[in-house]
Amino acid sequence: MPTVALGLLLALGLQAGAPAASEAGAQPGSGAPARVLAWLEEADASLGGAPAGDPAGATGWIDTAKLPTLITALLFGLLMFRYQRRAARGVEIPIRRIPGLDAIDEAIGRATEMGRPVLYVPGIDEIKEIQTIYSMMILRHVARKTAEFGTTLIVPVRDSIVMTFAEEAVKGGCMDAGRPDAFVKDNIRYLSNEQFAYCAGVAGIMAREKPAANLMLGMFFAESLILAETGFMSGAIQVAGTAKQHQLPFFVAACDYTIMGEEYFAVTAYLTREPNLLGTIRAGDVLKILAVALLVAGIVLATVHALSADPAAPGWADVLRKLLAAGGGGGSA
Amino acid sequence: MMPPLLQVPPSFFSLDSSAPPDVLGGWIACFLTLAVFSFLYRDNPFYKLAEHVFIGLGTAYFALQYYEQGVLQKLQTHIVDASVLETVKLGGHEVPADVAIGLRAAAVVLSGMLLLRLVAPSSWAPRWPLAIMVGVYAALKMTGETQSKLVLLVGNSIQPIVSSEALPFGPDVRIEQTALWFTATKLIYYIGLICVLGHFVFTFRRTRTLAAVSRIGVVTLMITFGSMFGFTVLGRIALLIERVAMLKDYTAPEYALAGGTQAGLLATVLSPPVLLTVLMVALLALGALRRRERSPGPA
Amino acid sequence: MKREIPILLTVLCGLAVTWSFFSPVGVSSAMNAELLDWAQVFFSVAFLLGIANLVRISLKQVTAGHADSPYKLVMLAVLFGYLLAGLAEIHGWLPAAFTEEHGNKALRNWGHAKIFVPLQATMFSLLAFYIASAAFRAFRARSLEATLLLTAGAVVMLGQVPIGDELTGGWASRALAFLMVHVNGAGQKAIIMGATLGVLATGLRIVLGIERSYLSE
Amino acid sequence: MASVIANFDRRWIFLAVGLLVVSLYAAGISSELPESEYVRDFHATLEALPPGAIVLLSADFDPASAAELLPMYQGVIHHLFARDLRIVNVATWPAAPPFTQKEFARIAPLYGKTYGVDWVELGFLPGDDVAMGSIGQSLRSAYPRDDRRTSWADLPLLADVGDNMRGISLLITASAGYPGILEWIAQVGGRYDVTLLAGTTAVQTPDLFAFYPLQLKGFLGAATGATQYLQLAAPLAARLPTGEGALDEVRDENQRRMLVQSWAHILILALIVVGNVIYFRTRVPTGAARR
Repeated sequence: MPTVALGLLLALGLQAGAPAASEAGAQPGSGAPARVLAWLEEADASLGGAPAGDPAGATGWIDTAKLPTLITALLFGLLMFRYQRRAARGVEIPIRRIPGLDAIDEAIGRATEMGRPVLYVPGIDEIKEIQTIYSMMILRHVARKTAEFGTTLIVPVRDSIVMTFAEEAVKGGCMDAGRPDAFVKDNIRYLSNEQFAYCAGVAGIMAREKPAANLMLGMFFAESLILAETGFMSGAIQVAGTAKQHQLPFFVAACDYTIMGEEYFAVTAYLTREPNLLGTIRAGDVLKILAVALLVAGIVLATVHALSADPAAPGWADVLRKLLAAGGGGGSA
Repeated sequence: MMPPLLQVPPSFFSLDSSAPPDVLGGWIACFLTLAVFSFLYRDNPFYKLAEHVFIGLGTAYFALQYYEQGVLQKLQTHIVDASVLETVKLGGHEVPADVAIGLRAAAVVLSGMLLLRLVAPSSWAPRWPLAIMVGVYAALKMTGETQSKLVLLVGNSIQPIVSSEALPFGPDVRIEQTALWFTATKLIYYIGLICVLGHFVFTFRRTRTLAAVSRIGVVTLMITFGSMFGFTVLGRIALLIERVAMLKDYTAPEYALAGGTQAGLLATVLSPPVLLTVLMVALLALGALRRRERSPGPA
Repeated sequence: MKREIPILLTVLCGLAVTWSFFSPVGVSSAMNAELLDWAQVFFSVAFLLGIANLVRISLKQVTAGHADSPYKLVMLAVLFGYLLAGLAEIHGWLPAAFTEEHGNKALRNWGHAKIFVPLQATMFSLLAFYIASAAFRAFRARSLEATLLLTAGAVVMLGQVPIGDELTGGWASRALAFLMVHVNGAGQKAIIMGATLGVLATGLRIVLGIERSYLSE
Repeated sequence: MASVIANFDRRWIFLAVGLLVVSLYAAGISSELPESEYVRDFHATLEALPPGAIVLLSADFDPASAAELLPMYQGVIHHLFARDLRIVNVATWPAAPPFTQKEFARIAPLYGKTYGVDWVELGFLPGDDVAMGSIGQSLRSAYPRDDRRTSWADLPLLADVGDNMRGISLLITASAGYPGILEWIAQVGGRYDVTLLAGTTAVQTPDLFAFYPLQLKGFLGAATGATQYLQLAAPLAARLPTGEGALDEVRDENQRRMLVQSWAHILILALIVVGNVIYFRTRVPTGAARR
């Protein structure tokens, strides 16, 4: 965990300007935190940092209020590229198996038992949306499974470019399963470009071909509700997944299993072992733990200080807040 | 929304947006609204017509806005304005006018390269402007969001979990104002925040603590999604109520087929929403009957 | 040549905008303003290209005798009619007396108010019906998670409207206030921080020229 | 699957929702709402501004969200003009300008406000986040001309607006989604010295609690937030020639809708409960039910 210690040191060691010095800490008290705060503010002024209350007033070559953002970006970049290189060299980055993946395999298994098709909806956004690209990777995994079990796989799409990517993914999946003949081109169907007409098309497939498993993975908008409801009514086992939180409530309420938020990226990383993605997720985890460490330290310091004899004087929590360029001291979190 | 008082009777057709909505526009708006609602019964010609008018007009409207404000304003207006000046202030920095014009002329050339995609889809030229756009977007989002939606969020969350202003328990003190409530809710807040962050950690071995953290994180997430679910229901209902309010506005006698100003049953029946609903229901019922004759299965 | 120059352009422009964020003085702010303007122009032109694509597909469908051809013709007629009216207003092809009396936005605003507003507003209001039918047919308290979700949803639905307090003696809105600030607030903050790490990762890979997927369109 | 639910035609539910909304709306009973803390903060922030201060009002919505956001937008214009504040009006959603032009044309004369001095309409700016970054860094380069193609020289109000949001003390956005308040917080909130307020649709309201109150001073959440704010703002609005307050009609209309909102929520809750009761009572008892 040397990187975490390094990160902590970096964030605490380097000084940073603050757009608005916390009112509580303004007057120089006697304690050590007050001296540190005074030294930080004086260093700010010498570097031409933005004076308090005027975030856009920086005159120096670097806007000191933005140093924490620079440190965070550099730290994250270093970690990401380091882990990407290690992953590319084959060093095992342990990524926990998301239960959602088991739900997908279970759904495909049930569909095979009942001899009915699997329906895969890759979201309704274009290919430039990152979730649609990752949905293609998950589709390849699903296509491999359905090819192995000899189950029909239907992929309705809303965008002609996504259709070509979906065909590639399913063809690749069939190849992975060693059954190139399992690929059926007209099971990848372009229904309509209009949101609700697309849902009507998917509902038609559910009614006519009665898929036993509905997999809905990708970027969804207001129509997620209609797809989840129609799928539930057709009696299919449903697994949904999207990174955008606004559609998750409806998927959780109407589907058997939901892959939520960042789990969506973890599922893709688990399936594809793609170094870039593994490196990003690992670096993200480290930064989250660093953020939690900073939070806990700050809260403990702030609480101890608030209970101390002289809560008005600046405490170490105010130093930490200044280092993170946070706003005024008052107000709830 | 109908202006509060219909002092001036609505004219048959008027382009003045501050005048009361015109009669022709009223009939069109009511027909299109009811045509979209007819999709609830089943996909039918009225909905198909409304859908295609929507795609056609919406596409044209957006194209005009992006053309006028994104292309004309940014290229022609900028260059014409700069040509009469000595220096131009670019982002608060004085730049000689001809440099500004030269830079923007480069943007005109790059836009031309982007337009090449229409005639030669696989040519390399459109990639240059797209590459610039992607670079600017990625950098702007990365910097702004890292500061305001990561660093500042952590910084602003560093607060004490005890409050000096909170009141001790008392007869007329609401529970929300007591010190115990302040500390309890802050603990719930920070534990929830840390546990959801912990739930989304994937590359560390799954110890018992991480599993417990994840469990609390999921509970917090479910209540968060529940509140989003409740608010989404609230929002969708509000949209529907506004549509009903709009249709009710057009039941005013001035919009009835027979015109005139005296209210009454005849005026309401001949008003756009009622009359159009009756006509559409009749036509759709006719369609259903004809379908039943052709194929006696369910409608 | 086909790939190296675009990536170089992405890196240069990305670093210029990043540099002006951290050091917003002097020439960096002018460069940033110019690049933001360029991005707005290319964003608009790319949007117009998307529309040309739609028109091409629709024309192909009409000529191929697609089932919905009459509707596609209506769409194209409305599209080109409105486009023509708008261009006439923008470039002043209309008689001076007309523009004098109505200004140069009257035709577009009429189409917006009488056709676009009712269509888009009603299209989205359909969701109120779908939520009601999904509520009855699909929203099941099948697990602890789904039960928690539906309960919190019920608290919000009751707490936001006057009848909630009447039914629960004022507890609904107090429970709502607690849920929104102390549980939802924490959940949203964590979700947003996680999502921002994703934006930072993608941004770094694009600005440092490692991400190539957007070039393969 | 429960046979009761399987062959139950959902169009009966559609009919129930439609009838409930139409009949209750026709009844026209209105109900008052208690003001939430974040609505009072929104109102107080506006009240605290000195007369003559400049407010950047951004319309980031479209017809689909106008039902919730237009009443707020009207209330804010009345409130700003009533307190003699000056407004710079922009939009990052293309479908917003026709709404804003109409509201300003209707409301400004009530307060005797003149275009170019008391308010300026700069219109739609494409580019989503980039548009907001451009407005934040320099309104002058973002908008060479206003929406009526007059140049800056003929707009006295804009003489007091510099770069980096100088001269602008408050930014209010009527935000329907992306781009909206979250992008204003990222592109302007953290970089410049300006207070942020927002009116949002119901779908986006829960997100704001992550930023309230430090990065977002106050907000109006959903149609209910709009109603609460209109209750606070209506008394301040100008009097119409008929003696009635200019905002009273909009406030009464929103209050009339609260009753319909209430009973629609009760209907949906009932549907969830009944649906679950039927589901659990008729589920196949052999434990074959899915997880």
